[in-house]
Amino acid sequence: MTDLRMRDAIREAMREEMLRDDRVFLMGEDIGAYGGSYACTRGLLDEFGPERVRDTPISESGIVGAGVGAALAGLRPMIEIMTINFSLVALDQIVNNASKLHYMSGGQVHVPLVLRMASGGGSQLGATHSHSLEGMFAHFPGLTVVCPAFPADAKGLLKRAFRDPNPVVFIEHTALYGSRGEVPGDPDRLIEFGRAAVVRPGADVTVVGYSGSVHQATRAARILAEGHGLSAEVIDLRTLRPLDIATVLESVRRTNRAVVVEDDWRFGGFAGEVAAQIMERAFDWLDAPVARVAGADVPMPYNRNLEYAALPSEEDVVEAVLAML
Amino acid sequence: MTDLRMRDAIREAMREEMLRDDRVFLMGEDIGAYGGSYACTRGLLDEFGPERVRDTPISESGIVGAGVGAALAGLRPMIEIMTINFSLVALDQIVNNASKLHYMSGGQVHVPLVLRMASGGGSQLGATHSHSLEGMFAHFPGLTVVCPAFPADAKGLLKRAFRDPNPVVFIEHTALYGSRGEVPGDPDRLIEFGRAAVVRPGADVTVVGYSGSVHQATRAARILAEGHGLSAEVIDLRTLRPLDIATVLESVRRTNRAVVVEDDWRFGGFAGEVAAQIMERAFDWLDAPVARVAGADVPMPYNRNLEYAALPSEEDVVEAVLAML
Amino acid sequence: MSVGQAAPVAAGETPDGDLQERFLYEMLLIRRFEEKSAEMYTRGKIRGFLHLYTGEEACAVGAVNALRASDKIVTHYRDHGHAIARGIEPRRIMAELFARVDGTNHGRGGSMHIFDVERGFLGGYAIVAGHMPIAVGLGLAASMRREDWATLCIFGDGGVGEGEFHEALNLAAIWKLPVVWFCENNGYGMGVPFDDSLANDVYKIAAAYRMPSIRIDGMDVLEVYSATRLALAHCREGNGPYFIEALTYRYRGHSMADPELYRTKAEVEMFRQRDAIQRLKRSMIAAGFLDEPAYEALVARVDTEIDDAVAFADASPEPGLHTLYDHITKERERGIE
Amino acid sequence: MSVGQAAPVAAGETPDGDLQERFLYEMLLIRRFEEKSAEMYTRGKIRGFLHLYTGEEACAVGAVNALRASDKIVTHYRDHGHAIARGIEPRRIMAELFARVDGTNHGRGGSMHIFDVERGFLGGYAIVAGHMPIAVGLGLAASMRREDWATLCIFGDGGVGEGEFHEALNLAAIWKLPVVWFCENNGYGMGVPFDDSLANDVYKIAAAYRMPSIRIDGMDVLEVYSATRLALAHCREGNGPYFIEALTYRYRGHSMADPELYRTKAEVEMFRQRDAIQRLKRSMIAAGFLDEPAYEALVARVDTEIDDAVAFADASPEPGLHTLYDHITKERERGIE
Ligand SMILES: Cc1ncc(C[n+]2csc(CCOP(=O)(O)OP(=O)(O)O)c2C)c(N)n1
Ligand SMILES: Cc1ncc(C[n+]2csc(CCOP(=O)(O)OP(=O)(O)O)c2C)c(N)n1
Ligand SMILES: [Mg+2]
Ligand SMILES: [Mg+2]
Repeated sequence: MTDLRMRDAIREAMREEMLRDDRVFLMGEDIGAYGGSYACTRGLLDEFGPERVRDTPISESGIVGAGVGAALAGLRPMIEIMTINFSLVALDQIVNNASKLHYMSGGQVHVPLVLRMASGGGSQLGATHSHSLEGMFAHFPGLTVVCPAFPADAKGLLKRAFRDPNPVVFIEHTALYGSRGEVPGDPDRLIEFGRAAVVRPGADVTVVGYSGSVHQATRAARILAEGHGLSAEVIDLRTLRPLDIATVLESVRRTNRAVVVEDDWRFGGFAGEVAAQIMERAFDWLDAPVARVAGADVPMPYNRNLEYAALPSEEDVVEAVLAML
Repeated sequence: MTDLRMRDAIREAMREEMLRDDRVFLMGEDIGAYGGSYACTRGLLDEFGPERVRDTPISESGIVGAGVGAALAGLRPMIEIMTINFSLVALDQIVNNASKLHYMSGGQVHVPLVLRMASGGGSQLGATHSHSLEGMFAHFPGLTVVCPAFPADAKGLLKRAFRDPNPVVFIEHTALYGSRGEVPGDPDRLIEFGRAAVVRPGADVTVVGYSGSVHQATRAARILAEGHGLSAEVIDLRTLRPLDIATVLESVRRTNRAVVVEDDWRFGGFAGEVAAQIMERAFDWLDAPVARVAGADVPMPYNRNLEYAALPSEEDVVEAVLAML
Repeated sequence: MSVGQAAPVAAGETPDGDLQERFLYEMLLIRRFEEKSAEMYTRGKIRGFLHLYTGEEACAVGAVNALRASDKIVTHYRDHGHAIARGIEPRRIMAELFARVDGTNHGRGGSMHIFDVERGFLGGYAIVAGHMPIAVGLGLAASMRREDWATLCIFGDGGVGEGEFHEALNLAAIWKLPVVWFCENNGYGMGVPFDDSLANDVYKIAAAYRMPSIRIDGMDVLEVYSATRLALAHCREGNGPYFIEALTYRYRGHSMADPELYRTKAEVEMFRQRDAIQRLKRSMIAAGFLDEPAYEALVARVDTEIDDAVAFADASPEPGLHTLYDHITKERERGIE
Repeated sequence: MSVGQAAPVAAGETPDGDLQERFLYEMLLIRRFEEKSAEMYTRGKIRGFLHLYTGEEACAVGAVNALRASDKIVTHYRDHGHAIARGIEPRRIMAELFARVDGTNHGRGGSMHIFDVERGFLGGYAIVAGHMPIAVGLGLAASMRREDWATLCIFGDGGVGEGEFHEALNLAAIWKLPVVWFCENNGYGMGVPFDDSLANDVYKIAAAYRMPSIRIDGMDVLEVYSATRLALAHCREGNGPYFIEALTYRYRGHSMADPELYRTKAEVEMFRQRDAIQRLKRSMIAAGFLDEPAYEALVARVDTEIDDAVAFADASPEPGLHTLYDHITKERERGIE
């Protein structure tokens, strides 16, 4: 166990997988000399050289498609899309090529491709640079969508992604890159996809989150415990697709109440899917409708106060919980 | 009132708006000499000439962005994206430019842009050409998303779209282009956005659909009436954003049961949003969880039987209704 | 569109009689396959989109025959000709068009997406230009592994309008990747004449990325063959990508749905006069490589093979409904290494 | 990267002393604005991404001053310089950086998205090359309405890697639209040297679309001005688009977050020696248009204007929370005509 920042846990996962498997290589904008716009690849160029840590032109569609091609030829590419906002210019490659070729070809080919991207708002980057599109990716069959909340999970899940024969979209919240946590050293510790984690046990209400929202949920749970004598169980989904609804249902059947928290826009967001599944499969256990605490349905404003108001906060979670009692 | 095919009602709307407002022009791939890949623009090149009915190269991102620019300069462009499958290469223009500029600029500019696209499966076009991405578009603030099910609605809503100062994504189901219906002649009859329609009144269950799924819902309602003595109320959302949830809630509070039907993949689809809102706002009226009847979570297979199995059918709707009684 | 000047290729070794006969046989086979497919489409045996290659046979046969077994191919949705030229049995392609289990993709892909990984045929793609970046990745894999196989990326003139054309050519050029870009310029992107779509000739735009770029007569199979061989040699020597624009023409509509409002019968007739098959037949007879009886024998062989393909396809079962969820993701257990 | 050969522009009328003084003033104003912005950023008054224009002033001042009031501008996120050169009051830009109601976008946009519709300044855009198709649409509007205004589209060398560069240039060329493409080639896309990103020189790639395309010294404001005037005249005469690659250099990091691991201090120093402001100052003194006291007076005026901008911004209130949902869509009532 070592205490690492999220960005360092991510780098360690990539480094270990590159040492383990010489088919693994990294490609992206400014991942080399610049060290990665969020410093996740810093130092890897010096260690592995410019062929395995490849700086690319600003051509997201081109490099994601190139990743698909390299994967078809048996390599294990990791493409860093600097931020999820730029994945929109590459979406056709992700959806119409990466996610479908295994099925379309009748199982003849598969696409072991890891797509890392930084996501989330809160840094006053404005409307085009503050997206949380995890739910959009989770909608496409053939994709695996990973959204870690802690450094240890980030490392175990990213290493797992490198060993998967299918395309994995690995989404990192920019607000968490500096967050610290204990990370196991064992280079073969993988975390399986589709296994949610109960990060805080509780009895009165189930609060479901992923990535950044797990932390809002946990802070809210503390407030509820200290200020209101309520015990909230916090569940971290860790992967949106496959979704571990079983763990969520088991909890809700005990607590009889659920709140789903996410940064993304509420309307048509992933929280709606989770809420719908809870209702469909735990209807008779619910004492109140499943609540959603999510982003305001507005393009992200630059102004700090407006942005804060547009994003979900622990206070919003606390309110939602108190409202359902 | 004249009896028109969907494609002809759509053409009539474009033609009338071009005659009414000389700022309106059409741009797209093969909308001119070819007449449109679904024949919606046939004849318009001869009537309005190559400047107002402009054939373009295969550059979706370029022409959608050009539409945004022309709209900023005061024109009223309609861009036909041949099918919704190709909107993925233009998504950045739709999301980061069209949907956000009014907000980002502090209200200084606005983008009166109509984006028409053909959607849906069922024609054995395979995995990359059978998408139903209406829900994906509905997720973005700033966009209006229209999904007509009948020729009269298509005409009234498309004319309304041409008179809106904001970007409108107008989605046409390929399976409906040949469907007929009575269409009012009045060139100023507009249908307001955000007004769902009760296309068949009923008392026992509410079945919600849009575009193609309205017809599955209606056929299912007939089977339920004739075969099971059940009266199903069928609601056509008509626009996904803005969403007229009030009409849906009013119905569900009477029927106490709801089924939401759509072609798109179930996981993370728009039906989940509708189901979640019904639960949130009519929880105490529900006798059973809101059911979703949607597409199977697979890339669309080419084989006819497999494709049929992957898409929702009236039988599926009937089953879902019977299961909740 | 006028079929352009001959390519600056060292004439060099023209293929011997046997190879020319093989070219002739394959071109006849493709044409017959397409005619039969059209018939099967009207009879409802084939559905969805069907884009026929009739008229363009010389491109597939000339280019694909220049490849080695280790080379890879990615192409667009108008892919039957390339698949047949690569040696994929017409019966398995026809079975795919019929959506049956014995089809190349077991009935999941259809006409636009023929795959045969055994033959390095890495697919037909239906998002225009969407496969061009994939060719970059294949080239990258070959170059990173220091292997000497090359990738042939076939696409249409319409694909040149897409941004991915630019991104892919630029990446291949700056990384000096072994990719032969092969543009089948048949004069139209659906109904839009090529000349209205691009600001310059395709091969001149490609030349701006500082790779050798030539325009050839895509209706002369011998020229296509020698030009592609030259291009492949260039790639294998580590000189980076090579661009070929082959001028050709499709005799039929864009797809079975095309009303063909955008061109005249006379134009089609003009190109039929330049038919690549008849042209090769004439020159082979002149060179003494062929005579009428031998030609008739070839045609007869082709007919039998295509009739067999249809019979095979028709006899093959449809995939069972229980397979709907197969192959969404490769099983993870087997996946973990 | 070497600052390239002079452009083939008819030297013609060099700007008179007053105009040159205006250029000098505006370049000084931009530089001071950027220095102050950096200071305000470190003091936490400005947040988010801040991309400074220091070193590139000659591009904005030369190009934007060549425009008429009726012309339109779209640019990238490094947009303060262009906004100031267009005559937008520094105080309103500073207020936007401070996220206040008196900012150009009332605090909603920020540094990367300055808009001023009154001045035809149709925005700074932060998706690389994402605004290039918008310039096509503006050109299309001018040409369909037979109006004689042109559009100046400013972007960086990194944008040339994107597919939209290709789509936009091609569309503007085939439709002969009045758009001046102005590439600020400062040698880097973030930390990636331009030479590693593109297979050929930018202006040579652009020339492949058959539009006039030149490379100029972007650190010589007079050259930028005359080249842009020439380009605009070409557009207004209905000859279609014109491409300018201006070689320049940014003295500071890509953004305030840039550790600058990818270049040496010596390289930066080398370019500072060619500083556009000092260069114009020297030539104006030589030509008798300026002397030291006059220069000092200009600097003093600049300092006052920027101090005023900061005071104004700081005094301006933040937008109220009740405005969060304003301007998502333009009200439909007013919308319907
Ligand atoms: C991104 C995208 N846009 C549009 C289409 C619709 N479409 C299919 S084929 C085609 C024309 C392509 O022409 P070309 O590349 O010249 O190939 P050809 O059909 O002539 O062989 C179009 C527009 C598509 N499949 N993908
Ligand atoms: C589509 C997209 N990809 C990546 C980025 C991240 N990014 C912002 S600026 C930049 C470099 C752009 O360089 P250049 O165009 O030369 O402009 P400069 O910053 O040098 O003025 C990158 C990669 C982005 N904003 N948009
Ligand atoms: Mg073509
Ligand atoms: Mg640059």
